[in-house]
Amino acid sequence: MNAFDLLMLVATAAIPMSALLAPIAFGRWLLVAAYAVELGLLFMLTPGDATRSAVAFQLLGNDVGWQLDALGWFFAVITVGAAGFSAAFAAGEWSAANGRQGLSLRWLYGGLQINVLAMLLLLSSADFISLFIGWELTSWSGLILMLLAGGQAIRAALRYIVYALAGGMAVFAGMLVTQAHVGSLQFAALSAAAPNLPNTALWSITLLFVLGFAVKMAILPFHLWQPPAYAYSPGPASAFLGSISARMGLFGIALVAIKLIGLGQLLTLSLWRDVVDLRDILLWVAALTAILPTYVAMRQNDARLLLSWHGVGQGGYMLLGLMIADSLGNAGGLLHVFNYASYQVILLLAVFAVIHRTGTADLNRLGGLVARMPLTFLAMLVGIIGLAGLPPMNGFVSKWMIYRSLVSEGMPLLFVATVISTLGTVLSVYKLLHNTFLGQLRLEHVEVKEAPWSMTIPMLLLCVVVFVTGVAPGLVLSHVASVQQAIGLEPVNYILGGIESPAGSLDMLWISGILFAGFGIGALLFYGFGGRSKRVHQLDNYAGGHFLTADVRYQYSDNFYAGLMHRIRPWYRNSFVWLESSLVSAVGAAGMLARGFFKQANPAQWALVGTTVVMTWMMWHALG
Amino acid sequence: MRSLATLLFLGGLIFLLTVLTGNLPFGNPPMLVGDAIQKGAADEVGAANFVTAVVLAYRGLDTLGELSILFAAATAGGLVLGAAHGGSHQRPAGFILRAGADLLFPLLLVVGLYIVMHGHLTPGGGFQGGVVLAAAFFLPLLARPGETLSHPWLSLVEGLAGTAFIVVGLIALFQGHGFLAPMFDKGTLGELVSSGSLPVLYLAVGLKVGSELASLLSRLASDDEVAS
Amino acid sequence: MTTSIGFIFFIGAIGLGAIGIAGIVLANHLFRLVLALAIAEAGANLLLILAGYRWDAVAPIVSDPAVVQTMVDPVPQAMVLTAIVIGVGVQALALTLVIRIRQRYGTLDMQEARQRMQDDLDAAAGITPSRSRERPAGGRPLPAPAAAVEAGVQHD
Amino acid sequence: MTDVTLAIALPLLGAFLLPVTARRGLHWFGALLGPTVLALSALVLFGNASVYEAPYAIALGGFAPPLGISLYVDPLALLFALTVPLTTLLLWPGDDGDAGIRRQSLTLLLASALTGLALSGDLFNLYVFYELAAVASYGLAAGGGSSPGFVAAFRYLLISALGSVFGLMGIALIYFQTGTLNLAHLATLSEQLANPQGLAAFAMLVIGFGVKAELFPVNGWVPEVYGAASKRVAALLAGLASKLAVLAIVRILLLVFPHEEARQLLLVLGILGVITGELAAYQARDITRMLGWSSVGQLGVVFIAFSLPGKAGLIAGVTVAMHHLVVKSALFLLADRWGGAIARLKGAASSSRPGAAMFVLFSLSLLGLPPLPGFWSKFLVLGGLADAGSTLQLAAMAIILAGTVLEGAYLMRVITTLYKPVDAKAMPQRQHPGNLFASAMFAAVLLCSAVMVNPLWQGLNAMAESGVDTKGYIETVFDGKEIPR
Repeated sequence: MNAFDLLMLVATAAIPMSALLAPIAFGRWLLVAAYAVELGLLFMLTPGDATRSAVAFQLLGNDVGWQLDALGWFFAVITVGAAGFSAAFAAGEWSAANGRQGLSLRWLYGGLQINVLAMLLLLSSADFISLFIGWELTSWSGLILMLLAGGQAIRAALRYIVYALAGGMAVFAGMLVTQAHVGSLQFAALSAAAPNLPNTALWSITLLFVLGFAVKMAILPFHLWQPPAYAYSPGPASAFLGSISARMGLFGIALVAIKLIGLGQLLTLSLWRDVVDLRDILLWVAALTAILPTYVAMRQNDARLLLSWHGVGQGGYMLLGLMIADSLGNAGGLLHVFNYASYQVILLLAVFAVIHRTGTADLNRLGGLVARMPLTFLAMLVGIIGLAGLPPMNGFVSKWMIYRSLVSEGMPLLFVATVISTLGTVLSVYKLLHNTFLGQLRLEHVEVKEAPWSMTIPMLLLCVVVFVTGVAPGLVLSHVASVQQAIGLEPVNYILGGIESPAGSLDMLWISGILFAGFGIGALLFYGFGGRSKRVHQLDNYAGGHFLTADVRYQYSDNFYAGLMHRIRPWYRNSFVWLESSLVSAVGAAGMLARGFFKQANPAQWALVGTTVVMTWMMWHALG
Repeated sequence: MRSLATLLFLGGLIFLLTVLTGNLPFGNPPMLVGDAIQKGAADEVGAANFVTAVVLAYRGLDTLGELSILFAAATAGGLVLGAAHGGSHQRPAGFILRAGADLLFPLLLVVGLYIVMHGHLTPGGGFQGGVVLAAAFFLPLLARPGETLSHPWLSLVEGLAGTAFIVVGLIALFQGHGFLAPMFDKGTLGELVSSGSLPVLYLAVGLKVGSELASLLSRLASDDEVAS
Repeated sequence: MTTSIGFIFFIGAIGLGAIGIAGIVLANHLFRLVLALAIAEAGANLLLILAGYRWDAVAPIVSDPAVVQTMVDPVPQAMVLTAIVIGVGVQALALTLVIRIRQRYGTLDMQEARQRMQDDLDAAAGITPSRSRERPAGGRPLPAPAAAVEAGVQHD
Repeated sequence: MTDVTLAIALPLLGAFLLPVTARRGLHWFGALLGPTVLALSALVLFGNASVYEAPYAIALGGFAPPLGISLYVDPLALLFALTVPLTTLLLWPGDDGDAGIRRQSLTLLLASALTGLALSGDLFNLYVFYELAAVASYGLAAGGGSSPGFVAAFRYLLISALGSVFGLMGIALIYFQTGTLNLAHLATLSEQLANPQGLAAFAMLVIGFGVKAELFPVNGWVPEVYGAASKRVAALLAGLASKLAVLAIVRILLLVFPHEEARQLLLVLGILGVITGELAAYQARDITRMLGWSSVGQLGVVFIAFSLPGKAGLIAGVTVAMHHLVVKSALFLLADRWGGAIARLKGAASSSRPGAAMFVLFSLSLLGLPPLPGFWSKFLVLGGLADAGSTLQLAAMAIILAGTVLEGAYLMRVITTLYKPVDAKAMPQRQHPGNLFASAMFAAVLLCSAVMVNPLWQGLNAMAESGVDTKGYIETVFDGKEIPR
């Protein structure tokens, strides 16, 4: 039994343990420790050489097995880490409080662990059957977490499962078409056969897989399910799902489209006399996914939804990076998976900490909490710096790599698109931070206290991770490089501080150094030249010379960015909602028709018509 | 509109069937099985009426199925209508009908039994005779609407006649000839006591059909008037 | 000559079948439906028995074992015997059902009985009858866009 | 004694005896009779497990094959025949007085007829057993005593009888051209039937037998009957009876009409069935009719699977059919107390946890969540379609996949309703313990087959091997005797 088998065993055993222990506070910490053990086991594995599980079956003549290579390992570490931090966040007071309100902690912790196990199964799949098993289990186990909250979450979850099933069926179809053309369900068989496959077969296999994975990734136009489904899940579940669940789609694309079929093959799939190829299409779809949801996020007034909409946009970034052919770009895309997961967990946990204390995530009803919850503020600050892609946090590194390679690969329009997207990100994350922590404190929140240590410590630990991997991205880039190697790409040339390349290097150690030196100089100047400050009460406010009583609301505490919104409102067309609802209506109408067929006055009539038609057809066949 | 479409498709169906039947070998059928049966039936089964030979011997399972269908229909009828409601409140029929029914009852009984018992020799048999038997019992019901047939008695005959058919088949099976194989001495072709177990089977069929139909008819008759 | 006789028989069989089928499809009166069924079955039975017919042959009954005669095929006759009895059973059952429907719904009209049945089924299931048009479509799994706008949620 | 004839005769005997025993103070005997004969007939069939090595035929009454009726026992027939007494035992109707005895009697008749459908090797005998099954099911459908049940049963009877008329005409057409009814004999003459008359006869037979198999144009009765009948009856009809009717069609297809056109017909009708069934189920507002429509869709998949040529088609078809048998029977059982509008089921899970959990399990298997057996059944069908790869087959594949998504939409709608908080006004009923037990048995079968995929697959392979072996069938039935031509 190797470490990988042990890992799976621990993950499996933790499920019944969760059901048993979750209601007890001490038990919950034990479950968090289980994640730590899983993470430890993961680090015991050498990700370079693929570790194959001793468990293998031969099912219906197909070899089914599991094996963790560098690609799966990279995602697995993020998965277990995200689950561990989320579980730790909830282990203390959060669970006690929510358990009292009727949340099933057994299902929460059990569901989390089931999700982790399902994702590990997916990430370690060694053939298409184990891939599909993992894929479906991941989809369905996500549903457990989404359904827990009840109410509007149920509707979101129903929508999710319809999308997820559709995606799963596309993957299923892709796998079966592969079997039909390749004759085997082993990964190796497809990668061996891919260069010789006829064009139509390659098109259908690639498209089916990519479509299926894109649904999970919430790539446009399959993105509508994701924000509500992730946002309305209970706290730790939301953080876990929001940070890593959708990335399983990216894993799938990296595995099938890049590792097995190969980026080079995608370039041969072209349309309209080679004007566009499949990679171009994917790049542009990814760019649109990076832009549009970000601006939708800007409009959200629920902090959870705002972050979840960002998740959709950031997924676009990752796909964009991955699809750029040079090593810098796809290293950026992969690195972004880790970076995004790290700060998204922080952000969502911070929002849930705020919800825990104030009972709301409505950005129009919060504000000024910075003095009440300073540690949570700090965590969110670090998170939004990461999300906005500013140094010295890790989000900067991955975004820089993507920009850099877009420029060097000669894709100026895509570069512009990413810049537009980043603009939206910066604007909307500022809205999040401002409306939650800055601005006017609301009267009902005067008594609010800092979140308990069980919540702040996981967030702050993650902040350290975000900072350290921002200053020394080489720590993660080493793994990214081995992932690139594993999926057949050229590994990126990394150093501890970042990238070294002739086209332009990045050394975060220097950049951070300069940045902090700048801060230091600024601070010196400020305090050295007699910078004086005076403390006033947070409710002691003036505007236009008038004293403002606490019950008067600032105009910008509600409907933030009113002016900007006024300008860009006509651009929001709700086209995708319209598309989705018209599809639903069309299916509904077809369903009514079908129901009418069964409720008709006279089934015998149809029997007669059917018989006549069928007989005619058969006789026609026999004559022809 | 609906009838127009129906007639259109019906016309199509008629056309297709006409075309089809035009190509069928009417008058000289292939008779792969029929010829063989005609050659062998006299020796193998011993019934002068080859149709009976087919019905009870060659395709005995069909007949068992058919009996079961009748039984199923009667049972289902009973399930639908429930127990008979003890007759209706119609006034009795006139003297002529009553006298005629009384007169016909024994005659019908005899005719029915005759047809049943000669099924292996002449046209007729258990089904036809059974119907006559059922008529014999149904006729008094028409004449005296107040009365009912005794259901327990009927159902006993129903059950036991069917059982007898299967038991005869099973005896053949346990003797090693296969289910429903003809048994006993074949006798001389054309005589009343001939063709082995066939008359026994036909008697069972006759009783079964008679009781089945009688119970169905009496249910229909007795319940008919309760309608609101 | 011989073919035309066959043709007449076939037309008879097909005609009976067609009349019966037309009755089943078009009739609205429950009792007529049962009658139409009987006619259609008669058509099928006639077609079946034609399958065994042979020119210049006698009925398949040996009257004198010494004389060998051409006989018609006994198998279709046996089959038709079976089919007729099956038909009788089915029709008897149909009639019991007609009686019950008449008792329960007081109608012998198929349309009305069907409508009453569907209303009863809906009522038993606890859903508003399908005839009322208050709610245009049954429950949908995906939220309608209007319903999704809650707490400032806007999807694009 | 393991003569398979007993498996047909014993339930019949039981059915005939039941009304007699009930009236003679032998009530205990009557109550035991049905389950006993079913168990015995299952035992008889188990005793025939040796057919896995060598299929055999029985010439009933000892008449040489083309003359009499022959029964044919191969693994395929045995598997389907075995499901009959076992499923019927699980779905055994309650014993409540006079009506209960009649119901039991009809159930036994149905079981016997369905066993006969599985084993019979004679075209007209198939028709007789089919009619017996049909009449018994009319009775069962109307047996609930509710007014809609009578109308539904009458409409079912009409359409089924219309189908029978077509079927009988089809038999007449075949007999006209071949002069024989024995399937093995017909198999030797199948080239003679590759003409308009023959194929039209096939079309008529398909329509005729298709009524019970819920085939596309003749399945208008499905929602009403399942909605009005008791749920055990619905489970019997949707789960069991439909499969045996399919088997009859498949036997005819494999032996007598091995033509491409015939397969194409089943494929197209199957596709239409999937489309209409799944779409209508999506719009259903109560569980029983939803399950009824869903079973129309599933049987469409069964037909599509059987339309695949060769061994692959048989394996796929049998898998889908058996999976649907288990799952749909159990779902109908669970819908017994939870029938009615979906909206009324709020919080039903809290009234019966195991019931709700099983509902979820069966739904997930129906949707094809690996590693439940539903996944493997879909895998085999869709894989076969992808391998065959004609445009129509690829379209069928796409439609089955889309149907699965719709299925997910409506099943999850029910499941989430089950787990919603209870509405204090309308507390959903608890599950009946008997139903729970029966569906637990089905669940056990489902889970066992999930674990034993490989042995089952090998068994299916052997079964399909002998199932598609038309030559073997002919040789076994005729046993070296001369075949009349």
